[in-house]
Amino acid sequence: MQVNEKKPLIVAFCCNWCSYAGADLAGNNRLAYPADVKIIRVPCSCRVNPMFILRAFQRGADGVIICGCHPGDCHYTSGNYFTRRRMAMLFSMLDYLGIEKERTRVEWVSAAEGAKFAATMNDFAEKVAALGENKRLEDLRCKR
Amino acid sequence: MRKCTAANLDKLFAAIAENAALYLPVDDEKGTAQYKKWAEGTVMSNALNTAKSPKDFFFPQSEDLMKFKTQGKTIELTDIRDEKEDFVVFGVRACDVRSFDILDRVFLVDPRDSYYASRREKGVIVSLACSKPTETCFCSAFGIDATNPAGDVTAWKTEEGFFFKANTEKGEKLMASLEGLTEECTEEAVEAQKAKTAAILEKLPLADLDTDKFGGGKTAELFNDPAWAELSRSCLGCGTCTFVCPTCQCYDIKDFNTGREVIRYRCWDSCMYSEFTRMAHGNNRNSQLERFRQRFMHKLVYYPENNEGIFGCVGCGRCLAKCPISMNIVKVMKTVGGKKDE
Amino acid sequence: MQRIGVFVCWCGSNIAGTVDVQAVSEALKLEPGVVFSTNYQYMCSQAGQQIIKDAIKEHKLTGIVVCSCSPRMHEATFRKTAAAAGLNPYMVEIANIREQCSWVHKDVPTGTEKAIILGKAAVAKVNLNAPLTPGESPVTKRALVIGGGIAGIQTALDIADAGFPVDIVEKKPTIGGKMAQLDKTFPTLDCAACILTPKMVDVAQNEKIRIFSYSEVEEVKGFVGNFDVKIKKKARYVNEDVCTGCGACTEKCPQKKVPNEFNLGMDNRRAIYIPFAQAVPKVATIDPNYCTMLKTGKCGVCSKVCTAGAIDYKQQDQIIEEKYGAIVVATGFNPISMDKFEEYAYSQSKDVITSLEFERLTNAAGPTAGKLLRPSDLEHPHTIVFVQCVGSRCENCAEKGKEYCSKICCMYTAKHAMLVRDKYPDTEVYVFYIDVRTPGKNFDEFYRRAVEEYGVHYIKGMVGKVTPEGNKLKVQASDLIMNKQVHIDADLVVLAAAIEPDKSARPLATMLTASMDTNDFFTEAHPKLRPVESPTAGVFLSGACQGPKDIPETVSQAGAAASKVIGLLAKDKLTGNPCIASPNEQMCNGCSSCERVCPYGAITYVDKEFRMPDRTTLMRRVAQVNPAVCQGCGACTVACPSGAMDLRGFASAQIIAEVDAICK
Amino acid sequence: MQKITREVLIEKAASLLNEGVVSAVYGWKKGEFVYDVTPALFTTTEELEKEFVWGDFCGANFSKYLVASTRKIEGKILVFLKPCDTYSFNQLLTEHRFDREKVYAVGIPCEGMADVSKVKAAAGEGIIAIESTEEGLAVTTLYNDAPVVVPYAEALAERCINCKSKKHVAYDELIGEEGDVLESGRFDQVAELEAMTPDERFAFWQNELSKCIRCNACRDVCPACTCEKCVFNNPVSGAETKAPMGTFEEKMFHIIRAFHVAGRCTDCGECSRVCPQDIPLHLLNRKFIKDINTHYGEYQAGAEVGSRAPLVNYTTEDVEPCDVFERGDKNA
Repeated sequence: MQVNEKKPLIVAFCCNWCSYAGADLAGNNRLAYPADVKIIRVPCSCRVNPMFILRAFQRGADGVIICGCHPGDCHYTSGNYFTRRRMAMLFSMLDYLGIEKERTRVEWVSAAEGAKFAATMNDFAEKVAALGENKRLEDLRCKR
Repeated sequence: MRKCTAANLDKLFAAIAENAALYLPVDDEKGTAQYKKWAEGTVMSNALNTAKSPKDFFFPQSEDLMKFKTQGKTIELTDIRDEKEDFVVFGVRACDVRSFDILDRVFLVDPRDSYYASRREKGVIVSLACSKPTETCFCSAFGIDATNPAGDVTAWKTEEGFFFKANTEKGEKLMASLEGLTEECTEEAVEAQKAKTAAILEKLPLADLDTDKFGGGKTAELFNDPAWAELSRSCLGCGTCTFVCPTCQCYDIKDFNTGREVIRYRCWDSCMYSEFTRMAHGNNRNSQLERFRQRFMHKLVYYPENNEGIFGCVGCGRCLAKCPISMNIVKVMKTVGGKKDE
Repeated sequence: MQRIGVFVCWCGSNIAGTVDVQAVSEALKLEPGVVFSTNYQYMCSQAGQQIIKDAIKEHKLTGIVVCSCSPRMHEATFRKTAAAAGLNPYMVEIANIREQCSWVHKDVPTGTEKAIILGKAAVAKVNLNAPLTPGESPVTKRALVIGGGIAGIQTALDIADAGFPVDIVEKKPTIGGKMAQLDKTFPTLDCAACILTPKMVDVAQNEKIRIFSYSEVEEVKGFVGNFDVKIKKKARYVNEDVCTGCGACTEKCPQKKVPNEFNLGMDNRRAIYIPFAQAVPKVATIDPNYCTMLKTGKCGVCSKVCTAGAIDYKQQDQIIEEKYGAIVVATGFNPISMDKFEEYAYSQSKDVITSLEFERLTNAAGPTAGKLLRPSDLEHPHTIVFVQCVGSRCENCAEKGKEYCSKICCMYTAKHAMLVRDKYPDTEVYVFYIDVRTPGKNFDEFYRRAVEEYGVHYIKGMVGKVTPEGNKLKVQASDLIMNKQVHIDADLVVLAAAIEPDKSARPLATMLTASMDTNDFFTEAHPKLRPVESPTAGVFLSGACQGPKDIPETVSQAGAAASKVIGLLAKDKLTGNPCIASPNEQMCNGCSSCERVCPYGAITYVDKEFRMPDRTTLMRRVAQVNPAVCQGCGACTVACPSGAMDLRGFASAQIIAEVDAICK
Repeated sequence: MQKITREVLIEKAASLLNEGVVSAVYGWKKGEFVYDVTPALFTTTEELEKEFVWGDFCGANFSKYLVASTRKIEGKILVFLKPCDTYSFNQLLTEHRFDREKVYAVGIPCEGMADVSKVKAAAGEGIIAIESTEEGLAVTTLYNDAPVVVPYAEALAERCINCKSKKHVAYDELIGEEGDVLESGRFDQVAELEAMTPDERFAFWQNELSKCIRCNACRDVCPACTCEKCVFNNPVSGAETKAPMGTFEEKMFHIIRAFHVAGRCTDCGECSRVCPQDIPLHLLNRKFIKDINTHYGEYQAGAEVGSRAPLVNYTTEDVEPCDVFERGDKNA
């Protein structure tokens, strides 16, 4: 399918137990958010390797968001604490390299927070769209 | 011989750039010389040589070869070679000029590498004689005259300005196009510089580097030399020497899948890498000793064996300056073969 | 190359209303590996599942993608469907085109485009799926309970009731724990011994239960269902099997000056002793720190008076090795030391005591035979001040006390105050508190009775200083409600000391690879949903080792832990989750990064021999994942610098393939 | 100028070799031009006396070599460690990368190492001799009649100007006196970058990273990079890259590499020292170190064996990512 107008592309990594369920709840409640957001299910936010995030940017993503259980509520007790440190460090580094900080985000969304999930995605998509295309981490070979 | 005064130099560069892309050594913000495309206001570097060799012009670190797309059982191929415009590389030193000859003997023999060949055809080399060689220089060991480099045009830089002598048809053509900015002159100043530089060259610490132990036919003698073990022991297995080397020509061909199509490209590779020429059965050189030995045996024995005795090293000294652990071809030449330079 | 079938569900109009399902199945047909693609009204229906089963057989499918509702809804359904058709259930991937597509997007072109992309991502993933089989491990049908207080006792009894053998390891000479030291219990005021000792007897008499008293856990190896435990049975210099507990030795022993720990040092016992009359096992123990025979080789009185011949001065520590399927931690609590609370003059006056000491002072079996007498002069106290939160809720004073609320103090102080007023109406009782916390059945009523019926003076405010003066204790305090300073001349001051986990808990947690919080309370696997399990599979938590608790709470948690243990031991084999981490040993550095992030202690290291490319061999440290313990979170996969650790079912290559498919 | 002499070290090494305590010695071997010193393994007193050097150009850190050599060599290996090297040494031990029993570590004091490019900038090209004198490095070149004296302060390598510690955190034996952990300005340049606008930062790094030729020298010299198989060499890792292709791969390489060593990097500075393109790679690593120190408490990798690296650790009170990378201007 050919898309002419370039719309932002957002990859959302969601942990299976909280955020993915939160996304499902947003669906159950028919809370709309942009179709630009595509969710990848992972068992826990701590499964998200920085490599996946860079890969997404390389391949043309304009924003990447990682969603996990609220700190203290991790299904695996401590996974999201590691996520919190890893992503804090990675995103700080991306910012240091001059990558727009609005392109990356970590949000804690519980299984009960369907509304928060939709609101988060709406807000994130809006901010990413305002930035325009990801130029600073793009790989021209992957350009559509 | 023609001369261009210092005052006219910028005009000369502008004139060259009118018909072709002009590349010349330019100092970056840290004072390191790198080849840059000339534009109004560009100042040519005074450095002895560039950090990276000019082999990029003909054999770039990476280049796209083709694209293909599969759908069902059909495959669609596209030639995406980069159609290079005419270009002039200005200020290439004698050592680096020789490196093109060495690369030609690899890429232009059958099967001729059309990517390399088209760049060679479109490029004009304006060499520049050395006047201030440094301690890492040892081009004379390979019969290279730093005071009188080859190239399409040879240039000398003196206090009076630039002196030019065309050596090839391409060179003559270039000089003809610059007639208005140059004037015919005697060779006096150039000869004086040559003599002065030659005297310095003789005093270089590596001036007496001996190549007799090496050359075609020495494989059996040198291959199992016990010195390789000690020499290679500290080698990190990085590719610095290879990538700064003007004559290293190994490459890898890889596919990059963009998701919609596959781009086939080639990029420099290093025989120092543990993954080099990895095949289904594994690697054919499993230890750093073997990989290390390969690099130097290739330059000093295998290459001359196949190329009328010409060594695969030009003595530019880049590896001497850049190796993280200061292991290099000079140390190898002085150690391998048992006759240690005392 | 996989042979993939794609099944697009309409979900009636739930999906088909916003997604052109026909277009989705057509588009996915062109994806690499896809050999069959169709759509149907309700894929989860019998008929829909039949379509999948038939297609698996007809097209020899090696993997399937179902574009439908959330995998949280029907992943299990479709895995079963696949299995029924002979396909490995882990070769199924779900593209969530309902909750995350049709229900949140309005128009058909948008919904359809996104559904195709989600379908492509699922196809890209399933192309890299591999069949997975859950690992199985046997279960040793015996449980170990560490700690013999009320928590351990209740857990052991419940497990034994279900027919499984249980061992209790108790480091003291008798089981019973803190509850055995208590006098009455709130809010019913029944006597602790009356309700505890029958349970202790039950334990002693239960054929399924073995008690290792005066013993400690020395080493724990293995994993859920298969723990190998070494228990050190300390030498008590008395042959347990022979001793009748007659007590003759404890009366004749010439060493009379040993502080009696059961009465918190408020009276003395002999060097050979039985902690209290109802001890279980009722066996004497020689205290090697005080026994003259053991120290000098001269005495032997107990041996002479023992008609059973149970005394054995040569007894050695003994190591018992046993296998267990489950371990319950019930290590309990202790009041914190009062050393750092000089302001209350605890070390200066015998009449400043802790609440637990107060329990002994009012207990009929205690040092004063149940009469409330001041320790200093054995006079009857007329004014008693209770100080609450001594070391509890201690903000910014971590070096002194604890930040948390010890939970039980409000209620036991109300109990103490009430009992004093009941027995000795001439005594004035003051309680200084920060808050009175009484959430619990009949708790607030109990507290109100203390205030309203028994006339206990509750004063909101903290005691600043206690100064011994003559035979009085000058208590200086503030009344926050009246906003004034209060001075009371007290005869007795009782400190409600904060409680903390037993000191043995930390080394035990290390042995068990069970995690602890900063206060050394054991961490539960999930604070709400798995409160009696430790994150380490097969390790369960009972009682105050997990957090401050009163008796009813402890007993209910003990029962809950027991039921979890019973559930585990009832299984012959444990089936693991196959989506677990597994290291590529060739790439593993043995650096321990993965072990450090594993919440379950599933990763261990072994030295392994590798054949190197140059034909030499090399011993290297590499990680190993215990499939029975790993829960598949994936924390290790990111901690691993070389990428040697990967997660089955969510492999890096699979996730990257999804990323690529979404972004292409 | 180094305070201890080559002879002291040779004597130490020779006696340990002769006593049979060690079977080989890692030391610096003399090169062609004084500054081109090579790490080498010595096995005899004769070799030591002939070729062992110690001076202002002995920057190479031997710690990483121990991973491979302790596996191959029978007996103990003597390794000379400068204070900064001992941190790498400990970090490798923390990660179980070599057997401590197989190494005899001798701590030696270091007054800072010279950077030959700075020497050349001051004294000119064509160096034929360098002598360490009280005043500085006396440099004789082909083009100077008399030696040019380059003061040590001007010749010092960046990492030595910002030396973090003169303290040896690991050794079996220490030559000279125990030094101290130093206050250094090593984060100043990071702070300067942080103070720039994102556009300026992007321009800075784009310029620097675009010079990368992917020679892997930074990785291959890095004592934290001892993976049995590097993700960048592994075709199935999803990160394999061989050349700075397109506009992305060198960024991917340097971000991932810095992340992989985050919390493990001891800030030895070898990456920047060896970069043939002079990319200030230490500024990436120091950014992580600075962030870690700021947000998770001061942490020096390698200061103690067995310490828990910050990225395999956590507290329940850790700062949220948005608060870290927005650095306070959350609403901006």
